[in-house]
Amino acid sequence: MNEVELLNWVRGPGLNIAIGIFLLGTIWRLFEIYSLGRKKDLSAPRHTAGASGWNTIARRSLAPPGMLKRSPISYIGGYVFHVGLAIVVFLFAPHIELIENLFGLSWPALPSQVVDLATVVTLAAMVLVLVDRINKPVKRYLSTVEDYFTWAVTFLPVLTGYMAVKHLLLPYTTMLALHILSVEILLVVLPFTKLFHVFTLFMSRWYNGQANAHKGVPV
Amino acid sequence: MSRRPTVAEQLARQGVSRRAFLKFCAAAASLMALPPSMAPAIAEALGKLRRPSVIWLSFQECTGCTESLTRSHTPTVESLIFDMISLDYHHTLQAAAGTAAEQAREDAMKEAGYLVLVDGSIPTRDGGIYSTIAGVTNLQMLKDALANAAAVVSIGTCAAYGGIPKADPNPTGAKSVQALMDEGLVPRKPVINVPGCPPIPTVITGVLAHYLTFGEIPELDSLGRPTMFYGDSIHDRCYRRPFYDQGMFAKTFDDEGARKGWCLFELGCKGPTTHNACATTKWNNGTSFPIESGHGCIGCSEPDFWDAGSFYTALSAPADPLTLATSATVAGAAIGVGMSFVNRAKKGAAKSGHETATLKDLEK
Amino acid sequence: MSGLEGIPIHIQTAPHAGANAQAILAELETALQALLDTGKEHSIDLRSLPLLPGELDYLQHTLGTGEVRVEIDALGKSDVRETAYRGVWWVAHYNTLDEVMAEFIEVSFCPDIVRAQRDDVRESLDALSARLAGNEE
Amino acid sequence: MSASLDKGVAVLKEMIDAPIASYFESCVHCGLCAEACLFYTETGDPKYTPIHKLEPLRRIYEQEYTLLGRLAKLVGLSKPVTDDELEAWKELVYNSCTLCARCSLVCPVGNDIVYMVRKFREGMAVSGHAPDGLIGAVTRTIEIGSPMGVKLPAVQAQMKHVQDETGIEIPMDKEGAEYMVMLSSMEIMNFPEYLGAIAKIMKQAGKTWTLCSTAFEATNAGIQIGVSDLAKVIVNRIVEGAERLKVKTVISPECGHAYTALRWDGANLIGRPYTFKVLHILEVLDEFRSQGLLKTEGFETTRMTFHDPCQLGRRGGVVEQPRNLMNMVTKDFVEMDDPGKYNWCCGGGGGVSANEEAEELRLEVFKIKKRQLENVGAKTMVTACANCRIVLEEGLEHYQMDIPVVGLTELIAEHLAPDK
Repeated sequence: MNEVELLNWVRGPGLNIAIGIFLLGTIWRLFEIYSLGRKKDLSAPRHTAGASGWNTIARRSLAPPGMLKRSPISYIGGYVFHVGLAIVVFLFAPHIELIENLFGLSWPALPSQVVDLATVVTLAAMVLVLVDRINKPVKRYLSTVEDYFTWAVTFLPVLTGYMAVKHLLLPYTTMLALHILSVEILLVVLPFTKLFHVFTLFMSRWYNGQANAHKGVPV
Repeated sequence: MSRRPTVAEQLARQGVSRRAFLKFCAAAASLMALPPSMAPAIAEALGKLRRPSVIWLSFQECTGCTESLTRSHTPTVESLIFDMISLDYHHTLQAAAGTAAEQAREDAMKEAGYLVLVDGSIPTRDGGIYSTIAGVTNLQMLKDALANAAAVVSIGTCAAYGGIPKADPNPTGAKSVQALMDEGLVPRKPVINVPGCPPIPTVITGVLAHYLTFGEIPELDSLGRPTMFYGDSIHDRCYRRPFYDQGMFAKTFDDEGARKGWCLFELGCKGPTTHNACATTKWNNGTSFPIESGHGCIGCSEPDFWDAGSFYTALSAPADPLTLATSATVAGAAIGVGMSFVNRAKKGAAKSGHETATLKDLEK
Repeated sequence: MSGLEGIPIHIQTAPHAGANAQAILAELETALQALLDTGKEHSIDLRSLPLLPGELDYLQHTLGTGEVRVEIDALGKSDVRETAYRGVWWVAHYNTLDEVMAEFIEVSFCPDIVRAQRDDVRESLDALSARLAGNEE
Repeated sequence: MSASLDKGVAVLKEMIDAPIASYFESCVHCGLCAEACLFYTETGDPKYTPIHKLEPLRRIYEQEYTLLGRLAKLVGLSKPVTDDELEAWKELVYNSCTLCARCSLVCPVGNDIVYMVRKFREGMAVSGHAPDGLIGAVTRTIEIGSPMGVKLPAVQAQMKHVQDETGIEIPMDKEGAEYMVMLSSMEIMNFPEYLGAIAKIMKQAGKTWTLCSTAFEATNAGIQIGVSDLAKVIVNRIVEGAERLKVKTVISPECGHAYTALRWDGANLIGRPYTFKVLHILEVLDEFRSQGLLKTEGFETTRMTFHDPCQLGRRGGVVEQPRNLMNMVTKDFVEMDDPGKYNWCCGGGGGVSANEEAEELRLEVFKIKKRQLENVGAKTMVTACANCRIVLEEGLEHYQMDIPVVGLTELIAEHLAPDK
């Protein structure tokens, strides 16, 4: 298979399959997880301002007091790479073009220099959190093969995308194909790994927030 | 059959001088995309070449390939070579018609070692009845013709890869010559693909000239195309490539960039993924090629080009990635709902089977 | 074809216009050196190069016109012109309809095509001899 | 004796619900929960990372309720949970978790980790992997009526003692009283001042109240060991007592988990809402204060700080009330770092104080409390949980810190303005 066939495959059948598996997996997993249900809380609720599932969804995006100091790399690295990913994925002109192509939605892009910078910073932050995962005893202790694998499948699309845009190492066609391929791998594994937290974290925060809001505690 | 004369003998018989022959060989080398230093080798090869027999079969096609060839601007080198070969059967071009024409085809097939040229794809659905000549299906005709053939040249994207007839939804079950061989529906013979919709006329004749001159299959790429014409991508040889490398793109067909002749990548040019000689050989007597006229390459010499998404969508944008979306969603929901029933049953069973824990249950 | 020429086409050259032409000139330099050193002839097929619009004209203009011009009439016309750089020849082969069918730049003391070919000379000799013999009869 | 792995797994299959599934799916192994857990921060041992304490539960969830997990189990990629494994996890689930829920407060993906530990204990207990100390406590509660083996005569003796001392009659089984006061056996045995304080405060507020002869013990070892069926038996005594005496409000004593058991878990254990209200004594006192029914005089001048019991503050929502009450009677009230819902546990909640195996570790992780105290330089510690109080006293003694620990209710009672 030459690079053109690869590109044609990844942007044709490959993407189709990847999006198909992604949708299939996501819907299946969401049903599987949330159909387990939960019991109604029969105790008398206590109402406190600022305590609700929705509040917790928002509040958990911020570091609780003292935590930033205890684990600065987790927070700063985490923020930078998540925000960076969002910028790179949603504010890079060709990606917006792709989204418009798919769903007809469009919004203004950031200048490519800004996206370039965001990409480099994101890559750096991801390397940092990886180093932290290897260095920090707790993280190393908790880490499984899956943790390193999911790191890699998240890192590669950013890296190959940057290399394609900057014409590094391989010709554009090949890099573009590898970039799309890496995104497809990400899409395929997302519903079946911890990457699924992109969906479940909102419900997790809501459950926690809601259960504690019942007791009048804004968590 | 009587011994066919060699090309050199034939030229000499026509009173053509060695100088003219040398000129002819130089032009032929250029035509075959060989270096000029190959001219003597061509001369030597042609000196030994005997007129081979050729059968041209037109199947499910639009006659564009034949048009391309016959309207070509250089009725000289190619025609000279064609004069040298015996085009025993060409359904569209030959003067003979009906039974006489079919007779000519059958006669030509009596002596093994002829070359078969095919343009058009071959319908296979319902026994191949969607295209017949003189009551014979294309499939049957190809099968017969290939029996004693030395090789086959698939001219045009239809014959090479199925082309537009094979495009979704492919109502006639159209297939390429190579695909039929791979499926064992016709005898396997060496195949040279000369794709394009249509192919560049000089490429058609160049490939034929090469085969006829040297009597062998030229070097082919993974898609069966002669690398001498299809070795480079349009993008690699495009005169607008410097604009691409500098990120200067036309965004619409009438903007500043389009007027200044900037790269058409974002307007859907398939040059980076298309292999053909358009950027060097060009069309209409070397006048220009589509990109030079301000339109992106549509990738017509690549398999399934018709189904590879809009001609006007940039290569970086996907073709049609949501075709599986609905069925995937339904399948996902089916698995999910299935699991939720199974899980609820399991949890329900655990609940109904619950034995109230007592103090005894705390120790083994 | 003449209809096409009626359309005014404004050609915007690419950022590196003339890069191909420059490369060809460099190739010619090397070839001339080789011709002097070893007598090796060289030929460039202009149809096989992805020349930018205008580059052919640029090349022609740069090479200029020399002293020799030979017109050959064999299966159509051939035009052999020495450029201002002696030993560099511009060779165009036309068909019987006067369309260019191949175009080369050759580096040689004299292009092969101009020279009479040995076989032809032999045939000419035979023919001439035969003619003389016939006259004697 | 009939504990078995099968029973444990069966119970866990009942327990696993959508929140637990969602929590496990959300975990990204960031390790931040460890930074919130005193067992990790004070020992530096990564095995005390809260989410790690749930590893067997996670596997059971995956193997029972996810398609891929079931397939993995089928082909042997995912090993079934064994008795040996659960035994190994006993230390993590019981000895090194006080159910303090600080981890649930910091998890960036929002996992309520303690909710899961509580559920996991259900399976651990009936598969025979609960610590002996807790088994003893729950056995005594079920068989005798109290985890410390306190019986009604002991309470009656205590009542008599308080009546003699204060001259206030302690009502028992008085139908139609507004409040039914609960005690913890810790208070009956170690802090008799509590009952006297209640008597004085109720008298001043002019409220009717009563003790209940069939339900005086508020603690619920069933909750701590994690057996809902036993917890239900214990909570039912209180519900029956309160409904028999037709009281409006049941007052949970100064005990964190008793409050959780009575206030939040009870209705869910018996499967119906209560017909009465449940308030913590501090909530009652603060109510009295705001209604002008609680009058105090004089102030403590030593520097005092308040230790929030986890189940009262972070898991109970009673955070403002103790501050209001502290300010009524102290001049130099200082907050430790991370007060209120962020408070660090004393190290003995969730049954840890009843578990001898955990004692050494409990004293080690007390360092966090020691540091907090030293940072604010408090001379007296106030709290509102008899268990916290005992654990704090032991910890302070262990580290040779001469800081008295008092209950907030008693502190208020000491400052009650005399009757006019």
